[in-house]
Amino acid sequence: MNPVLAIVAPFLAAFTIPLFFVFRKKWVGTAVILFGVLSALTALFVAAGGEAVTVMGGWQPEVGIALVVDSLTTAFLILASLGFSASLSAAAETFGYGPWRFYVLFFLSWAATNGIILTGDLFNLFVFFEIFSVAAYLVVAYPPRSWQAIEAGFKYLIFGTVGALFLLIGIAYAFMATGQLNMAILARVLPRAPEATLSVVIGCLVVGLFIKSGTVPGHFWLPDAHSSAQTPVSALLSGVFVKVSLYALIRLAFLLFGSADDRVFFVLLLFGTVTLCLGHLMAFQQEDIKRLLAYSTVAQVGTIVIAIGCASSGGVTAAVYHAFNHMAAKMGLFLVSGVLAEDRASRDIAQMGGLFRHRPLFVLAFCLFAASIAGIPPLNGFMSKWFLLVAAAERGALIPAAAVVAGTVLSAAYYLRPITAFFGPAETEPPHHRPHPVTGAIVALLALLCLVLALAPYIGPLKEGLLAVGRDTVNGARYIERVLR
Amino acid sequence: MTDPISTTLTALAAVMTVPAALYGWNAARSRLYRLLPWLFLLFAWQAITAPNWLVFVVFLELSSLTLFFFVLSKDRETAFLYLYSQLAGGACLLLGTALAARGGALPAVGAVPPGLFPLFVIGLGFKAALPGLHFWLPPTHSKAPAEASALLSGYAVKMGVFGLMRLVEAPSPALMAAGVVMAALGALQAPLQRDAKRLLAYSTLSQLGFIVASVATGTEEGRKAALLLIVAHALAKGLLFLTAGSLEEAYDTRDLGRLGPAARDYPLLFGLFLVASLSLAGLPFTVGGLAKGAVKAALADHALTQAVLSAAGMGTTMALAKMASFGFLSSGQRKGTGRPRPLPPLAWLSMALFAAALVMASFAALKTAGAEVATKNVLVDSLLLIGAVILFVRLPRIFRPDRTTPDVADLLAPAGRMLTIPLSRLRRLHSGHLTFYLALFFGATLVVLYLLRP
Amino acid sequence: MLPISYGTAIVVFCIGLYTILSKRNLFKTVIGLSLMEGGVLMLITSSGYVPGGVPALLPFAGGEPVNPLPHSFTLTAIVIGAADVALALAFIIKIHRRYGTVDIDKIRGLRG
Amino acid sequence: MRVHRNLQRLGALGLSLALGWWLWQGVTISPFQGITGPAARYIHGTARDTGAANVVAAILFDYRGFDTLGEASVIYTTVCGVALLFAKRRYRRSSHGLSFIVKRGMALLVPFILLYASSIIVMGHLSPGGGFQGGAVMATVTVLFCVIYGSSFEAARVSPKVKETIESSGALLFTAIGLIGLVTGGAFLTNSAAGFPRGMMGHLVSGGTIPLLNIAVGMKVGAGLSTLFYSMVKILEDPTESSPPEV
Repeated sequence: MNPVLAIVAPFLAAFTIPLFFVFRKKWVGTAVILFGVLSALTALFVAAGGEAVTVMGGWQPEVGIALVVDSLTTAFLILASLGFSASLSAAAETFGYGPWRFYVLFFLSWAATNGIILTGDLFNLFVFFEIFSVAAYLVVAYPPRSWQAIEAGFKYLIFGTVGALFLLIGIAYAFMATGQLNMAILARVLPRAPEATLSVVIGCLVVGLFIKSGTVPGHFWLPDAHSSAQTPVSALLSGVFVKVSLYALIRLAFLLFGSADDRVFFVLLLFGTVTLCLGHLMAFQQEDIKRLLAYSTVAQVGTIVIAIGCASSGGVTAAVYHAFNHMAAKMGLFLVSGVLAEDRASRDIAQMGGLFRHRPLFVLAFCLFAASIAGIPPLNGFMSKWFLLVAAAERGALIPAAAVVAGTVLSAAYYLRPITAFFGPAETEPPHHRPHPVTGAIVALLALLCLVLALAPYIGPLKEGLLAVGRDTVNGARYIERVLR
Repeated sequence: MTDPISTTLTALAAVMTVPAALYGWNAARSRLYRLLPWLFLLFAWQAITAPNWLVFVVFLELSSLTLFFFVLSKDRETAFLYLYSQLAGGACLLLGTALAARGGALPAVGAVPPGLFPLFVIGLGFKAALPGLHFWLPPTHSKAPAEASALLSGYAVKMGVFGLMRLVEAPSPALMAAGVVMAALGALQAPLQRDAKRLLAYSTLSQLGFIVASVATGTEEGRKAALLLIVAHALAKGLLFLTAGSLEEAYDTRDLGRLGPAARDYPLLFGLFLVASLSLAGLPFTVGGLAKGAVKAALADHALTQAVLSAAGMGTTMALAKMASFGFLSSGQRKGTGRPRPLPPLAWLSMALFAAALVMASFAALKTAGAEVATKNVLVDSLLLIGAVILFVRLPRIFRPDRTTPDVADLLAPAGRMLTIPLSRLRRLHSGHLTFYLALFFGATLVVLYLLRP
Repeated sequence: MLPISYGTAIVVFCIGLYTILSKRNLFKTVIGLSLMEGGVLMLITSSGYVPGGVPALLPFAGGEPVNPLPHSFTLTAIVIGAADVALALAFIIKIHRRYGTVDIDKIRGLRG
Repeated sequence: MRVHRNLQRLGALGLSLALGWWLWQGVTISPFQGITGPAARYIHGTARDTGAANVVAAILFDYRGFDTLGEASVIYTTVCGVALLFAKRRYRRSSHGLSFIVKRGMALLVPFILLYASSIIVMGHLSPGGGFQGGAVMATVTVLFCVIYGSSFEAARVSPKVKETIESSGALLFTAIGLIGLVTGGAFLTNSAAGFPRGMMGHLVSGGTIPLLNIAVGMKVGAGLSTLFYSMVKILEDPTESSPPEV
């Protein structure tokens, strides 16, 4: 299947839903579901199709825009389609189909996500990042009635625009130095650029991606946005959006920056460690459960950045594996805490006493996800952290490794606070008991996914796939050769 | 791995868990709590028989987690203190394991590269309450439910010692010094406590000192002696904690200043207490006495250590004498006049099980040791025992249970405050001020550019 | 010639940056962002300069054309920047409705 | 307080100068010798590959047409988002516009503005201009209507749904052309290789898909910007907004 279809399918959805609204209002819901299924299936088929390179307009890769599918792309396409499908189902249950514009934005961000993952062209990456970010600011600000949402959306907008500017500067300097934009060609010619230019290119791209992914100096938008957005959106932000930026970081780090010796990876290790510590320490102090989860996401981003900074195939494997684990667990956590917060009409942890008797299954799922994120063995979070520790030890990065381990302790501690509250005595019984069949089903599926991921190192094909991602990604020459064949 | 150490400890786990589970059966708040001891048993078995350090750490942490929930059912803050300290230890161990696994294969439970030895000792030190890392032990033991204290003191800390036993294959002076300090510290603190369970907790610390010092010799003999003392201490301390728990159950207090003459109300309880404390104090021909003799024999080359340990043994005796005197014998200043609550049959059953195990262990130990070893130091040991009791009787002012002593727990609150200052600084950094955020970001950009400079 | 062009671009960028960092009015923040973007776009466009070049419209009358690729980027980036600015202004309108002010020091509902 | 502000300014100045210095360091002063790489291909191959006279338009809509789809989608996203932000509010008629003379003058002008916009759009492959520029010019008509006839004039005549339809159709048209290229030419947005007529260079019908894509983008941008403007006008006139919260 042609990779471009994975981008076009959600685009078609976004362009068609307004027409349905204008002409056949009743069909909007059906259309949203059908397009969701279509988009997910297309992406999965593209992922299943194996390695492929296609150039828009039938030109050579140098002239046109290339789309590249390799094992890293495959992994993230699967991650994105799982995350988007889960979020779409939850959103359909939470919002209904009335706010059709929300779904337009949703599909646009989906298309842009697939575009970022697939593209092999630096400027095209920037364009897709912009669609993705603009849609993200807006879904964060939905519904526009709440002031938190507006403020969070605005802060995200300013930060995201600054990040996009830095990406643009990096791309501009790369272009000024070489006249090329295709990433495979750039990987060949960029090392010949003057050292000073190279440092600006790398610095600006790294910093831009720091903002987009929520690594420390650019993380300020993240807790605001994650905690103020609606539940399905928070789940999406944490599960997919952050990961996409990390995908770009992995791709660029090994393709373009790998040539600039170890300084880049040192920067990644440094900022990853700072991010990790800050995220855990801030999460430790939160009273608002969604803010706690948001800061925990910051910390997990730091973990993944450290994994990338290990600059080895083991590190990339750990990063991708951890991205999957975090997606499954954090989406689940956000969905469950959304349901529980709605029952108490408050996101304050202190208010959440005794919810175990009220919603036992959701609370148990919360415990599973929290244990997974915190890295309680033998769950999936522990497995990926172990991979990471081994990779870090191989690189000799002792301080980051120690930070990861210390972070595990802290996260176990702060996740136990809501859990003990849930199992504690209730002050009042919740007033209503709205059933959440769809959310419940998604949470169950995510829990199942967590368990399957925990077994991934023991399942032959999955393990092979994960290791192959690391091997192929680190080997930049292979990518270049495949694109320019 | 199967060798005498793991076989013995596997059996000991079962012997400890069954009475503890029976004791807590009625007190359990929900059915889930009844499961906890069995979960603990399962995890402990896995940890003891673990093939490599990773599996060991994993199951060690899981067993700590079950005990955390136990403690949580009674005291929230103590539970979290326990959890943090145990997780910190587990983190050190995990890090050490990851570093040792650099070659690829997981490191087997045993000696580790010399560079990583301190990391492992610190990690296991949190579990085994090495001095400085023992801050969690007195509060946790005193505030946990009795059956959890029994498991904690009887078995959980021993798992850390088990790790040390595997780790130490050569004499380690530092570890021996740590053991001596522990023994002395515990023996000094225990007789001065007024909380019955806290007293027992410090006595545990002192006994752990004996064990650690013995392990630190790095010889086979030392390990065997340590193993014997582990068994002796586990059974005796398990029974002691259950009796202390029964006292609390009956009189609603653990304060030795307020406990009455329980021997009048519960003569049987006093009998059980005597069985356990005599063994713990090292009465000749009991398993405790034999174990202490073995430890001293293992430490034959270290005269100073031996001397300190003998003195520490007297401290243990004095502490137990204090508990007997103020908890069971003296009329005390007890205020309440109501009849003490009757104890449930399951509690009696569980204590009887412990006592039976203790007696059987004594017979078994006597048989294996032989009459010659058993009678070797009878005179000296008895003299020490009696001397300690006489000292206790002659110096009533020191041991009066109406005062508190400086304690490691006093440091916890200021330490907590110290820790929260940087945390709140960090929180103030997230002031919601967009310009400030952006300035920080641009500053960081400059740092990145500087780090990437040609 | 070219260094002056690059220099101007960077100066514009710095002015934008200074505006963002020193002004408290949200509108000025957005203006600063636009300035920064303008600086970057000037930089890109300058890089396509060829001495004596003509516009890239066929047929090229009177010489070598300039590099058309930066022009097309600039067009794309301008549109994207305009979209960002429009969105930012919409947000500011909303924020002004909610907070009654556009002072960045006062819009601090989310913190900690 | 004043010292604080001045310090802040000083810090801001220092930061921006430092960053500017780094950027200046990175500038590679010498432009690359001659034009190489893809740019050379664009300059020398446009006539042969696409048949368009405007090389920039050929890059935008053919060689790198996928970027343009993305770029148009950014506008689409913004429009949709601003409409979402200001959703579900009827806007009220606030003014009756300017005087009769201005209204008549405007009425005479509108056809010419539209004509000018259309010419920019359809001649995009021949001369500077194109869908974005033409669309923007077209959207100025909305602004003029609002200023001169009062804010409710246009909404009363051109339903928002019509604009919505035009916008979406433009986007769909773009995608459909791309998909035709995929089916007949083997790759998304294939131009002449997919059978679109290349035509005579310099004629109106030339450049294969480029004018078609220009029209699609023109529809998308024109209708989109118009919606954007009206969404913002709505909020300015809405008195029902709640008071600021206590923060």
